[in-house]
Amino acid sequence: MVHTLTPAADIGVDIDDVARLLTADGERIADSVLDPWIADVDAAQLRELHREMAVLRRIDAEGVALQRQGQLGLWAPCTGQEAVQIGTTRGLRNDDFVFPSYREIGVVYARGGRPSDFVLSWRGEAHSTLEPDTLHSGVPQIIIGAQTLHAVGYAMGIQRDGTDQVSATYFGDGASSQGDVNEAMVFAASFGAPVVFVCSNNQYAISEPVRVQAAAPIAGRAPGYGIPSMRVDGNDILACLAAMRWAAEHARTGAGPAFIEAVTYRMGPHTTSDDPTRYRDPAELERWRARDPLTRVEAYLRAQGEFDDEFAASVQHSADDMAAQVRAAALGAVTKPPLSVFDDVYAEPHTGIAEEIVAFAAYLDGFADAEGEVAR
Amino acid sequence: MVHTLTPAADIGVDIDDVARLLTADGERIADSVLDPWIADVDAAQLRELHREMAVLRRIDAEGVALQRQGQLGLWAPCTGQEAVQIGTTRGLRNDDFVFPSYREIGVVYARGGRPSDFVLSWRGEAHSTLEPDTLHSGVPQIIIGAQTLHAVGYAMGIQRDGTDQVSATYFGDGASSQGDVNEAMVFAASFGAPVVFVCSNNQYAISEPVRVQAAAPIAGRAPGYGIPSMRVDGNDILACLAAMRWAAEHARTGAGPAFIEAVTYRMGPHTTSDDPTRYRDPAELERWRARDPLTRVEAYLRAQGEFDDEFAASVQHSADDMAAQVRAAALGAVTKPPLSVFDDVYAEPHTGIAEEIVAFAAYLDGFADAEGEVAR
Amino acid sequence: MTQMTMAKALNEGLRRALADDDRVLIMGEDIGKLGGVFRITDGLQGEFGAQRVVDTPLAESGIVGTAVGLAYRGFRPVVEIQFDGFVYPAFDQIVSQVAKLHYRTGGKVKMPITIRIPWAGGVGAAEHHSESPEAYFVHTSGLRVVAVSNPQDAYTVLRQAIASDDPVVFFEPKRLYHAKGEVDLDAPLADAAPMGLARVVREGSDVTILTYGSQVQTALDAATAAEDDGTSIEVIDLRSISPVDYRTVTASVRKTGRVVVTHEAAREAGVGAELVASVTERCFNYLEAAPVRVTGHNIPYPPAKLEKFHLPDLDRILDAVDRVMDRPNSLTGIVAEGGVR
Amino acid sequence: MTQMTMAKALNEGLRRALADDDRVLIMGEDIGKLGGVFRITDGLQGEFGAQRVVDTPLAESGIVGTAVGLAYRGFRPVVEIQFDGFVYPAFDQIVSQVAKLHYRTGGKVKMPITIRIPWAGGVGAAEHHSESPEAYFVHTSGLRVVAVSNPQDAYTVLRQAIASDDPVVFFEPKRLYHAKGEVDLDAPLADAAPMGLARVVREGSDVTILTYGSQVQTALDAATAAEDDGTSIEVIDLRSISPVDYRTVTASVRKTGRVVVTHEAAREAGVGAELVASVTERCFNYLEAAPVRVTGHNIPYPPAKLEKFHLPDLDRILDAVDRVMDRPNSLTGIVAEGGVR
Ligand SMILES: Cc1ncc(C[n+]2csc(CCOP(=O)(O)OP(=O)(O)O)c2C)c(N)n1
Ligand SMILES: Cc1ncc(C[n+]2csc(CCOP(=O)(O)OP(=O)(O)O)c2C)c(N)n1
Ligand SMILES: [Mg+2]
Ligand SMILES: [Mg+2]
Repeated sequence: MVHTLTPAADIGVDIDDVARLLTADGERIADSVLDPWIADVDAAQLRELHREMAVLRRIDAEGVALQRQGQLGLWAPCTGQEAVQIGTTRGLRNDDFVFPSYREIGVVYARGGRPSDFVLSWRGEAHSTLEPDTLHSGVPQIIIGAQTLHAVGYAMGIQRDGTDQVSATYFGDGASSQGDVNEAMVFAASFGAPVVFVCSNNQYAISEPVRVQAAAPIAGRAPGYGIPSMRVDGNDILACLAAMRWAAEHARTGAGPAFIEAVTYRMGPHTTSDDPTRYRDPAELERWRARDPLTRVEAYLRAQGEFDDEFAASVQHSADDMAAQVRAAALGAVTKPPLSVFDDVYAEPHTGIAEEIVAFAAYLDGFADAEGEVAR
Repeated sequence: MVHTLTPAADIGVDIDDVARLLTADGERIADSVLDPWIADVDAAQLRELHREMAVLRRIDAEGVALQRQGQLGLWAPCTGQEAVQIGTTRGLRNDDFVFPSYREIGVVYARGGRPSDFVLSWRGEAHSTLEPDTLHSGVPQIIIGAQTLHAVGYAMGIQRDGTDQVSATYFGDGASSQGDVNEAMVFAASFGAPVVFVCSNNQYAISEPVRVQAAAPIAGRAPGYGIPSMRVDGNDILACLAAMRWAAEHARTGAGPAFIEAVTYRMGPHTTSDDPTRYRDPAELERWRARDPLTRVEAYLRAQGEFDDEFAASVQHSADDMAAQVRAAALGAVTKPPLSVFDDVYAEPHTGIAEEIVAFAAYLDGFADAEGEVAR
Repeated sequence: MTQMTMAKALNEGLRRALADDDRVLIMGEDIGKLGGVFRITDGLQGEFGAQRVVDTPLAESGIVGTAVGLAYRGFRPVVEIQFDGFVYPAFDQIVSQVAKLHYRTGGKVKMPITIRIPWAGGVGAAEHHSESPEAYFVHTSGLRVVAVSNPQDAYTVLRQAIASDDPVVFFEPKRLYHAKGEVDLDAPLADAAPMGLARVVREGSDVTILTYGSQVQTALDAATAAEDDGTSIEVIDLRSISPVDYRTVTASVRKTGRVVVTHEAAREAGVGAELVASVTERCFNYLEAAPVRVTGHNIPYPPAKLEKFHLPDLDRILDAVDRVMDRPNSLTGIVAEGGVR
Repeated sequence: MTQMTMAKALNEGLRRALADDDRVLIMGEDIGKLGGVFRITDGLQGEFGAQRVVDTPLAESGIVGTAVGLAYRGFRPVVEIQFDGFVYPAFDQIVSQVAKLHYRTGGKVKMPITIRIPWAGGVGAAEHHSESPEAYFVHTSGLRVVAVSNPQDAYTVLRQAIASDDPVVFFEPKRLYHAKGEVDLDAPLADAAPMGLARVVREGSDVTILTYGSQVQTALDAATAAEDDGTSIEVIDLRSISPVDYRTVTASVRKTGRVVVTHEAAREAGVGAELVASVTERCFNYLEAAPVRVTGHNIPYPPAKLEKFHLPDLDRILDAVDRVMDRPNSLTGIVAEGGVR
């Protein structure tokens, strides 16, 4: 080791200093590190990845629309981040376990989430609806960074069970500042846990540009903890898929944790409550629009003669179908009865909750309607 | 930036992969990075540094003795860590502000701490006795890592005041795992705050060897945050002094934070309550005894003809004198009266505390002795 | 006097504090260009610069911990925690450092830090965005804890909190951010009621309701409704929930002999428990009935669509009034049967 | 039955839990080779291996956060927080994750995590080593909170906590680690009193003392001393402080009509506030006097040499007994004068 260590150059807006396989124009370029990991991906597979991204984008649009129409309380758009969400998830096995944040709708979708899983929590019907055991996913996390430790703990469990699964956790550039994320790297490195860290650096934490969080590339932190890392173009689904395959394989084979920084962009507002015009230059948005994760795949496939109108129509159909299901899930939601607020506070009988239920039920009984019917 | 980053080699016990100016045998070796920073240090200065280390070691021995005799509740020995504590503190200006941990007795001493400052808190007379404004020091911190954020905040204050001071914070290898320490690096880098991080890697956090905390050199973390760092022999006072001068100058001139990992060893138990034989190999202790920070300076000075019996006697005298003062401070301590427990809970009048004082005073009055005297 | 929202009053309070004392600075997530997710700091970075209105990295322990360091250096940091549910990562710095450093240093280091927290529910928010964590801070010696219920107090008490040499946790009911009221921006701070004083916001003779924050309005609405039954309710806005102004409280309770306490936070070991215990200790012989608490249930904050079944609303307060008045109420049959409240 | 210290009983409880269920694992700082700073985990790493008795990095949020992940995978982690004052860095993971995940997932993810905390003062320790943070957890819905007072409970309740599918914060009074008592290591867990049940540790007819942890012994000592004055005191060891066994509590209070609550933690919004409020709500018509709290002052824990003036000792409990018995007591003149408790 050289005893004097100096930081890598400031990244600031150096969004091109990344590993990449598909350029913004859809040109397939070589990368000796990444190439081997996607050697098997043929046009058919790439088309399906494109379809998933298109469906995800449509879910996102539908979420925004439903929120605007008052059907959802809030929505955290993921448009622009389809490649990292779909690409990395597809780099995992189904029995690997993911710990996403609120914005990883695409991760939940790619794991098999139901339409209701996308909307019921944002509608305020339930904190979470997804089935962790079926999807092999933790609940999307709102406490910034907290889920990274859960992923490490889960990976420690995998080690103890002796299986060859891995866990993967998703978090943002803003999250990289939280103590929990750094503790997660410490624990992961200390125990050599099979966990993959995926930092979706979408350039913003609400209004704060990434330079408030990081004076050097976020991917550069992991090696300091003993964790190999890669910085990839987060709008390039091939690069994202390859990076996850590399990272998952690293973890799966007992070599310990790995870290991916996916450089991407949040094309929409932070949430539907946010007004990005207060802090973002429209020109920046335009620059990123030119780096769209979907168009570059389409361009590449078209150039290969692998993307025709029939396929486009089929994608359109998938997206429309999903949108209809998402809408139906939102509109068809049935709010739970009042006493359900006491459900699942504890897993075992609890004298305190039992008393509260008795008391609140009696209280609700006082509101019987003309027919003596009581909603509780 | 290379997009695939790999960790530096495992340090494990690689305690020799450090920058060094004085070998364990007292040989002065060259280091092109460090040399310029101590070009002015002549034999006379080095003798004084030796004296301070010797006095510190004596304070430490006295602390242990006083604890054994029941005069102190606890003591956290620093023997073995004299070079990093004295050397780095002497690399600061007096008006720089330090934020030490509980083990940095030498930092408090070198800042001008009074004998009572070393013992009264361990005796349980007060949580802290030192004068932050005079010593330019925060209270020695027991919550692992918390003080690193205070140092960064203080440095942010320096920036706002436009002075050329710096702040410096001390913490251990164990502390490097705490989220706070990592958040401190994030904030420091983000704001370019003039703060120096000093990690005294004494190989243990109580019983846990450093490899539980770190799978790679701790100094290697800082660059990932955009902070330059240096890994030095923490038992070499010249290297420690030089490193701090480098780091402080870096911070002072507006270049932002800097990080020093000082590789050293805790020769004693974690505290007087600890039994290191349960987890430490005696042979390891012996290996480190051969790297003593004092003997190497003495050997070097003797070889130069700059350390004679007269000087040795004078050092002995300084140490004896300090030990006597420390002992006197402990034995002469006067425990505060009962009602003092309410002092300084708030800086301004507080109706709740006022009521409590009335009530507790009345209660204490019930214990009047035969002469009607009441202790409160 | 100007008519303005609580959000605007807070903004004016911060502006004034920044203008009056150059050791005051504001820190938090998104408080600069964006002006905060609730726009409480709107325009302040433009006016006072990025050195005094500081967008911080996304790390609450870091925000509070660096505020401690700034206080060490003589600054008076005002910290914004973006939402109530995000204060927990800073809990260690608040409890072990902010609350204790003045004590630990024998008074040599002051911690004049104000921690602003957009607070509590009723706005249909997502998970972790509707928490009522005030009891944690009330239980923490060394802190002062206040909660505001109207624009004038928002403006004045915020300035008092910032001017205080003690750390103050300052709760802002987000439900009331857009509620308007008269604010006198120019009244001298010295003339204002001290931060620790409670206020009788409605006089009454039968029942005393003790509350704070957004529940003050709910209590007032209940009092108005109860008037129709001929029940006269006194409503006290505690304003300071640590310390509590027991002079005002006990005077009222000795008059009415009946007490209802209401807050959104869970009941168990909440602020209401302290109020009931203290009132009972101080006024036992004046009490005609056991004080009753109307609070959130002892559950994690429920999903938005169900929050109305969690929040102590007007009807639940009236039911509690019936209980302290020994009238038929929802628990009439049940209390007789067994141990249930 | 074997005579052993509480430390040993806890060690045996952990050993038994590890042996009985291979999904149980223990994590914490220095719990492996060292056996913990209090030796509670002594020998366990040697016996069960480093995969099940895990020395973790020095980061409490990390410890609890990884325990959450392990629980996601079906493990039952037992976490050791080295000292009470070091639980705060883990507060967010405890409050927002451990306590809420079962609720947030609609019961799909269980959090059978036991958080062991060496607890409270009286041992002359340094700063931050004598905290009584139990009220924070009692106020947090979704957690269960227990405190043990003797070796047998230490052994049994710890095993019950680990076996519970709910998260349990488990307080161990460090002052009693070396106190000995009889422990039946072989009694079937199924036969033991449920974890939530309180125990009447001494019967009496004049005053009920409600307490838990190390204060149980202090209360018993006070009861013995009071006997000399002819005062008969019933002492209840709550064992579970959330939920509280109000059946046992109210039965006693209805008998005695007078209540003293004692704990080491600060009074304001402490567990005692909840107990006084609940007892008043449930037993108002049986109360002869206002319940009295005997607690630590509302101050940060003082320096070791002064802790005896902070801790609620036998004399302070007896003074409180005098208060609830309406006998002359330390506040006699003062209460009359003004609002002071
Ligand atoms: C502990 C915590 N602090 C603050 C917030 C409020 N908050 C929600 S999202 C967000 C920004 C997150 O940025 P980033 O990690 O980059 O993820 P992104 O939203 O860009 O996907 C903030 C500050 C929170 N949810 N949790
Ligand atoms: C937040 C917190 N957790 C745990 C402890 C208990 N503790 C005191 S010292 C220590 C080890 C510290 O190791 P290190 O940082 O290497 O410093 P050293 O003692 O070696 O100087 C631990 C775990 C603490 N004081 N604070
Ligand atoms: Mg982001
Ligand atoms: Mg160490």
